[in-house]
Amino acid sequence: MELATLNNLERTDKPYQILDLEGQLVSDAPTIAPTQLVAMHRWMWLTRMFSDKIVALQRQGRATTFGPLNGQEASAVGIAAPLLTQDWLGGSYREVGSYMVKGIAPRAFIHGLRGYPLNELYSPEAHCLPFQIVIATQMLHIVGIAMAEKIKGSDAIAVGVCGDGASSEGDFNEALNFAGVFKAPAVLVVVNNGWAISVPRRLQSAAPTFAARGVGFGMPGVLVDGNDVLAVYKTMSEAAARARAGDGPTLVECITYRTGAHTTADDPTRYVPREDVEYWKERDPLVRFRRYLFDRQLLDESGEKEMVAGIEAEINEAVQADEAETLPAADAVFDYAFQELTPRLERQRGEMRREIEAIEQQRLERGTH
Amino acid sequence: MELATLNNLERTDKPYQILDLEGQLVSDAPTIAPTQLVAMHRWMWLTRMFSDKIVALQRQGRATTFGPLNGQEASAVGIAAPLLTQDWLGGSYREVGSYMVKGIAPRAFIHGLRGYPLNELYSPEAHCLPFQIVIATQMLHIVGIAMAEKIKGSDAIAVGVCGDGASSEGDFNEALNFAGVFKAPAVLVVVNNGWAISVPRRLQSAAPTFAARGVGFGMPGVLVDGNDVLAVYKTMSEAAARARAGDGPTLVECITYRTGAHTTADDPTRYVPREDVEYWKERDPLVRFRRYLFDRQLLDESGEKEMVAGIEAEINEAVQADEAETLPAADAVFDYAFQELTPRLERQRGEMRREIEAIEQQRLERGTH
Amino acid sequence: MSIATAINQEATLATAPKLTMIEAINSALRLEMERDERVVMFGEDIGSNGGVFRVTDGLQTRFGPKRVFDTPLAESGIIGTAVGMAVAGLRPIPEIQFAGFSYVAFNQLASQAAHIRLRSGGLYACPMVVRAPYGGGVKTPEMHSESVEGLFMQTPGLKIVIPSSPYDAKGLLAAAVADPDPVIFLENIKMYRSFKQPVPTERYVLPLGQAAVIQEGTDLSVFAYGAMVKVAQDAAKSVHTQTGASIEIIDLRSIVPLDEETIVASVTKTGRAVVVHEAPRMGGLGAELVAIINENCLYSLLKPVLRVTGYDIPYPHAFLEDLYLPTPTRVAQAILDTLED
Amino acid sequence: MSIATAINQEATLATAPKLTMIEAINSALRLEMERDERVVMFGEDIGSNGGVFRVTDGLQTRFGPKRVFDTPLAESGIIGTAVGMAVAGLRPIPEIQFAGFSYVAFNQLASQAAHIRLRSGGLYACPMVVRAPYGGGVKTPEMHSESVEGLFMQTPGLKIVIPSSPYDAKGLLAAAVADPDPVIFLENIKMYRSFKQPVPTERYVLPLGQAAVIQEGTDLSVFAYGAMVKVAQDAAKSVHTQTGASIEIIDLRSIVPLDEETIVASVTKTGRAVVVHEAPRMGGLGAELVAIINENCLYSLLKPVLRVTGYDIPYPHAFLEDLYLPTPTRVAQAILDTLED
Ligand SMILES: Cc1ncc(C[n+]2csc(CCOP(=O)(O)OP(=O)(O)O)c2C)c(N)n1
Ligand SMILES: Cc1ncc(C[n+]2csc(CCOP(=O)(O)OP(=O)(O)O)c2C)c(N)n1
Ligand SMILES: [Mg+2]
Ligand SMILES: [Mg+2]
Repeated sequence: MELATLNNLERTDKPYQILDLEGQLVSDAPTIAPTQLVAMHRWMWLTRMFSDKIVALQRQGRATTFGPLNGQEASAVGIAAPLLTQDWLGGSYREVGSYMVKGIAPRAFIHGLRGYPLNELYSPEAHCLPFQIVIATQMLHIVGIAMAEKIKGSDAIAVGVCGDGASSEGDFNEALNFAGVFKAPAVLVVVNNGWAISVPRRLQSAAPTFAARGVGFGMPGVLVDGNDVLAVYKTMSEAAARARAGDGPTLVECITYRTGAHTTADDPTRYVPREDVEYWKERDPLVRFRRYLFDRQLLDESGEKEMVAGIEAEINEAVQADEAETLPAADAVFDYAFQELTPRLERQRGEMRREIEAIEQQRLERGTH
Repeated sequence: MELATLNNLERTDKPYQILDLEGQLVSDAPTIAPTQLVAMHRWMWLTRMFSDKIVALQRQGRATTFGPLNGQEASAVGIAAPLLTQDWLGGSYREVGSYMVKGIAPRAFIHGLRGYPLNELYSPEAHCLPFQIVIATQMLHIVGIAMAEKIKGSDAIAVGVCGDGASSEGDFNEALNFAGVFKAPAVLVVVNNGWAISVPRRLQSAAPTFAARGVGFGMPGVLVDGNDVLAVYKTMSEAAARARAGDGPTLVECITYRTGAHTTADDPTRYVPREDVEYWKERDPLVRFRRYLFDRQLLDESGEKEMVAGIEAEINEAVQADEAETLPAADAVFDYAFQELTPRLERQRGEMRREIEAIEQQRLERGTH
Repeated sequence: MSIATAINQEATLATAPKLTMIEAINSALRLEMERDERVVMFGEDIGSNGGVFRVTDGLQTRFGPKRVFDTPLAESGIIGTAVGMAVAGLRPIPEIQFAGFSYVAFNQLASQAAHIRLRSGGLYACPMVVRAPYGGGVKTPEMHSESVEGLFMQTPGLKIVIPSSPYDAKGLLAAAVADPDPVIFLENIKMYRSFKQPVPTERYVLPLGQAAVIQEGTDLSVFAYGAMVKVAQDAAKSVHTQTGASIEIIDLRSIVPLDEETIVASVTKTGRAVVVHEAPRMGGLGAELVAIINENCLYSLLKPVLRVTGYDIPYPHAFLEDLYLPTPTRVAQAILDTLED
Repeated sequence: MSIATAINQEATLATAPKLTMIEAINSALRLEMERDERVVMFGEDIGSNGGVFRVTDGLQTRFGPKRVFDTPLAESGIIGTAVGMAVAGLRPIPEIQFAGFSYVAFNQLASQAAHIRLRSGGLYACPMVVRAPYGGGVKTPEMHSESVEGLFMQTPGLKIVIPSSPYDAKGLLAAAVADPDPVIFLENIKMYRSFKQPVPTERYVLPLGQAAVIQEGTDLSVFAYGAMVKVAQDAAKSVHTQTGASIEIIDLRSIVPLDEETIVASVTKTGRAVVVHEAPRMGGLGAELVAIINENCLYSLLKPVLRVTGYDIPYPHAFLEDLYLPTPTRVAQAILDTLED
C-alpha cells in the first residue's frame, strides 16, 4: 500500500497508475464496493452521453456554447467519487461530470446550458460552486471555503478543479499559496487535458509537470494518470483524508486528454495533430475500466447496454422536462443584482417592463401571434 | 569552481556563501579586480548613508515616505554590480542601492523622494525601470523587456528584483511562468528580508525557500546568503551569463534582513522580536566585507574613513543642488498623461491655471508674501 | 447623520466619548465581531501591527488569530478567499491596504464578489465588507491616493459606502456588515485622524442609501462625500460670507445605492448645483449626478451644474497633488460661477 | 468616416474589396507589421488558431512565431510583459480574448501601462494597442459580453477607441498603433461579421478623437458607438417614418479622447439628445455626455437628455440579454419622449 504514505503524494515524475491500458492492475486497487465500481462506470457513461446530448442540442439552437467532456470521464468521476456530501467542489465548465457525481442533477445543467439562471434544481446540498468562466478564479474561492470550514471547526474539505491553462493565472498560484500558508483542508486539482483551447500544454509551463508546482508552495504534488479512474479515485481519497486530518493541502495533476473540441464554437482541426487523436483513442477511460469490470464479472455487455439505455432515457426526460418549463420573464434579470432591489433598480425594472409592454403592443398591432 | 555549474544554480537547501561571518573565504572567491572590490564596498556605504540621509530629511519634512535600505546593502550591490550597461534592472522602492550601482545618480532619487516627477538626471542609459510601488508588477515588465531584447536579437538581459512579500502576488508567479515558457534572458531575484511590513516571511509561503518556486516554473532556483556581497555577486554573474547565453531564466533568493523600519511611517517595535535584531547585527554585510578587504590590505581604517567622508560630501551636495533647483509649476501634472494634451486636458489645464491665478490674487490681496 | 437619527441619538451623544474616525471604525469592528461569530477579518498587516493606520488595533489580541489574521501579500487572494468564506457562511471583512491596490483584486471584486448571486441564480450570496483607505492630500507614493468609487459603480453587484465623519463611519459600517451583499467601504485617509466627534459606545446602524443634509440652504446645492464634505463646507462658508448666499450641502454617504430622492429634491428647490469629488471627472460620480439632475429637474435648473473634481490625468506626484484635488478656493469659485445670473 | 475623408477616399472605395470588420482588422494588423518591424502580437490562441474569431488568421504564418505568438493563459502576464516590451522599444499589440477578462489585467492596464509616462517623468512611454472583443447580443457565457470603456475612462492615461464599421476599424487601428500612448481598442463581437463594406487595400489613418456624423439632422441628436450605431440608425429611421423628425446620428468612435466639439455643436443645433450604449448606466459614457451637454449647451437644451443603456445590474444570462441591451424599440421610445414638447 505504497500510495497510502505521504511519499506517494510527492510523485512528480511518472503518473501514478492502477490500471494499465488493458485494464490490468499494475498497483493495488483501492477498496471500493462492487456496486460503487459499477456506479463509477455509469457516471463515466453519463458524463459522456450528457456531453454528446448538449452538443446535439447546441447544434439545434437549443443550448448555448458548450465545452464537451469527452476523454476526461475518468478524471471527472475519480475526482468527485471519494468526496463526502459536506465537502465542497468548485470547478470550471469542464467539470460537469464531477458535479453530477457530487449530486447536481443533469437537468440543473441543462437549464443553465439553455442560457437561463440556475434554479432550485441546482441543489445547494451538493456543495458545488456554480461554474466559473473566468479561468482559475474558483481556486481561490475553494481555498477560502476550506479556510472557512477550518475556522468553523467542521470536518468538511474543499476541492478545487481547473485546467492546465488555468495553472498560468495568478489566481491559481495565489490559491496554492494561501492553501499552503493557512494549511487549508483543500485538494487542488489540475486536469491537464493537453490544451487550453488551441494552446498546447507546453506553452503553459516550462516545468515537466504541473504537480511540480506544489513544492514551491510547501505542499505535496502528485501526478496521476487521469484516464485511470481507480488511480484518480485513490489519489483523491488520500489527498482528501490528508486534508480532513488537518495535514494540509495537496496538489494533484491528472493527465488526460480533451478528445473533442474546446467548445461547440471551436474547430480543433486547425491545431490538433492527428497522432494525438490516435494515441489517446487507445487510452479511452471507459474502455479501460469496462475491461476491468468485465474481467471481474461486475458487469457484462448486456448489463452495460441496459445502463446506457437507462442513461439515455434519463437525459432525454431531463431535457423534455426542462424545455416544458415556463421560462423566467425578461425582467427576472433584476433579481440577481442584490437581495433587495434599490430604488434605482426598481425604476429601471419599470423601464424594462415598459419596453416589454411596447413590444407586446407592437405584436398585437401587427396582428402576429 | 563548483558554482560555475548549473547544479549550483539549483541549490535550494542551504544559502550559498563565499564569506563567513568573520569575512573568511568558505568557497572560491569570484575574480573581481581590487578596485572593483573597493568600489563595491563604497557602494554599500553609499547605500547605507543615502538611506540614513533621506530618513533624516523625511523627519524634517524635506522628503516623502521612504523605505530604509539598511541591512540589505550586500544584496543591493551584489545584484547590480555584475550587470552590463545595456542590461535592464527593475526593482521596488527598496532597490535604490542597486540602481545607484547601475548608474542612477543619488540626486535623481533625491528629486523623486522629495515628491517630484523624475527628471533627466534619471539617466535612461542606466536602463533602470522607475521604481514600482504596486508590489511585484515590475517582475512582469522585466520579463517583457527580456522577451523584447530576445526578439530584437540584442545581447542585453533583464533583471527583476522584488521582496519576499512580492512573491505572493499573482504577477510574481506569472512573471516566472512567462520567463520559463519564453526562455527569456532574465534573472528574477527575491530579496528575502524577513518582512513585508509587519508580516513575517513564514506567512508568505509554506515552502522552506522561495528559491524552491523555480522548479515548478521550469527554471533553476538558487538560495544565496544575501549579506555576503561576493556570494550574491557570483550567483548573479552566473545567472546573468546563463541568460545571456540563451539558456533561460534563473530564480535567485537572497536571504537578508531589513534592520530598519519598513518605511519612515512604520513602527517595527510593534512586531519585530528582539532576538532578530541581535542575530542580524552579527551579520552586518558591511562588517563582513570590511574584514575581507582589510585582511587583504585592499582598504584600511583611514581609507574607509576617507571613503565615508567622500560619500557624505557627495550626498550633501546632491541634496543642496536639488533643493536649489526651480521646482515644476503646479500644472506640470498635465505633462504626464499623454504625449500630447487632448483638447479636454487643455481645458482642464486652463482650469487649474485659473485657480493658480486666483490663489496668487488672494495672496496679493492679503498682502502676504 | 440624518435629522431623525440626530434626535434619537441626542441624549446618547451628550455623554459619548469623542473618537477619531479610526477609533470609531475600530469600535464598530469590535462590536460586529462580538455580536456575530461569523465575522472574520484579514488582510496585510492587520494583525499584530493593527493595520498600517491602526484601524484594527487590538482586535487580534481580543478575538484571536483565528478570526483576525494577516495574509500573504496578494490582494486577489485576499478577496478571492473572502468570496469563498462568504459563500461558506462566514461574514468576512477583508482589508485592502490602500484602495488603489484593489486594481490587483479587480476581477475578484467585479466579476466574482459582484456575480455570486447572479451566477448561482440566487442560491448563494456574497455578504462581505471590503474595507479600504482611499483619498489624497497626505503626500503618499503612487497608487496610495486613488478614489475608486467611479470604477465600482460601473460594475454592478457591489455597494459602495464612503463615510465623512467618525459617527457616520461607525453606523454605516454596522449596516455594511449586516448587508446581504458585498459592500466596498472606503475610508478617507486624510480624515482618519483629522477630527474627533462624540460617538456612542454601543452599536447603532445608519442605513445605506441615505444621504445626509449637512446644512440646509435655498440658493444652491453642493454634493460631496468623504473628505470633500469639509472642503464643500469651507467653500460654502466663504461664499456665504462674501455674498450671503444660502447654500445647501449634501453628504451622499453611499454611492451605491445612491439617494437620488434627496438629490433631486434639493436641486428642485435650489435650481443650482455643484458636485465635488477627488476622483477623475470623466465618468465619475459627478457625471452621474449631473445626469440624474438633468433627467429629473432640468426645468428647475437655472445654471449648468459644475463639477469640481480631480482632473483626467493620473494621480500626480506627492508635491504636486495640492491643486489636483478640489480646494475650497476652487469649489468656492464654482459656487460663485453657478450663483451668477 | 468623416466627410473630408470620405471625399478623399471616394475613388479608392469604388474599387475596394468588401470586407467584414474581422477582415478589415486583419488587414490593418498585417500592414502595420509589414511597415514596422517593432510591431509584435501575442495573446491566447492568436497563433495557429488565428484567434477565436480569426482576426489574426494567417499572421503567424506570414510573420513567424517570433512576432506573432501564443502566450500562457494569464491576462496580467500578457499586459505586464507588453508594458515591458513597449518600454524596451517594441510596439506590442497584445490581445485580451474577451474584454471582460481585462478585469484580470486591470492593474497592469490602469496602474502600469497608464502610468509609465507619469512614473518616469516622461523618460519612458508605453505605446501599445490592447485589442479586445467586447459587447453583447450573441448569447455568450458570463463575462464575455462586458463593455469596459466606462471603467478605463475613470483611469486616466489610456486612450479608448471603438469602431463601428470595417472601414473605421482599419483606419482607427492604424492610428492606434502609431499613437505614442497606450490605446484600448475594443472590437464589437456582434459586428465582427455582421456586414461588409468597401475597405481600401492600402494603409490609411483615421485620427483618434474625431467623431463621425453618420446622418445629419436638426431635431434631435443621437450619440452612439460600436454596435449601438446601427441600433440608433434603426430607431431613427422608424421615428422618422412615424413623425418625419430629422435626426442627427453621431458615432463617437473614440471615447478617450472624446470629440466634445462635435457633441456640443450638434446639441446646440438640435436642442435634444439621446445617448445609447451597452455598458451599465451609472457612471457610463452616457453620464459623461449629459454632463458635457449640461456644461456647454444647457441653454439650448429643450428636454432632458435620455440615456438608453445597459441596466445597472450584472450582465444577464444568455437568454435574458435581449432586453438588457438597448433595442431599436427602446431607443425609438426615448427619441419620441425627447421629441415631445
Ligand atoms: C480569464 C480568462 N481568460 C480567457 C478565457 C477564455 N478561455 C475560455 S476556456 C480557455 C482555455 C482554458 O484552458 P484550460 O484551463 O486548460 O481548461 P480546458 O478548457 O482545457 O478544460 C480560455 C482561454 C477565460 N474564460 N477566462
Ligand atoms: C499591491 C500592493 N499591495 C500592498 C502594498 C503596500 N505595501 C507596500 S510595501 C509592502 C510590503 C512589501 O514587502 P516585500 O515585498 O517583502 O518588500 P520589502 O518592503 O520587504 O522590501 C506592502 C504590503 C503595495 N505597495 N502594493
Ligand atoms: Mg486544458
Ligand atoms: Mg520583505
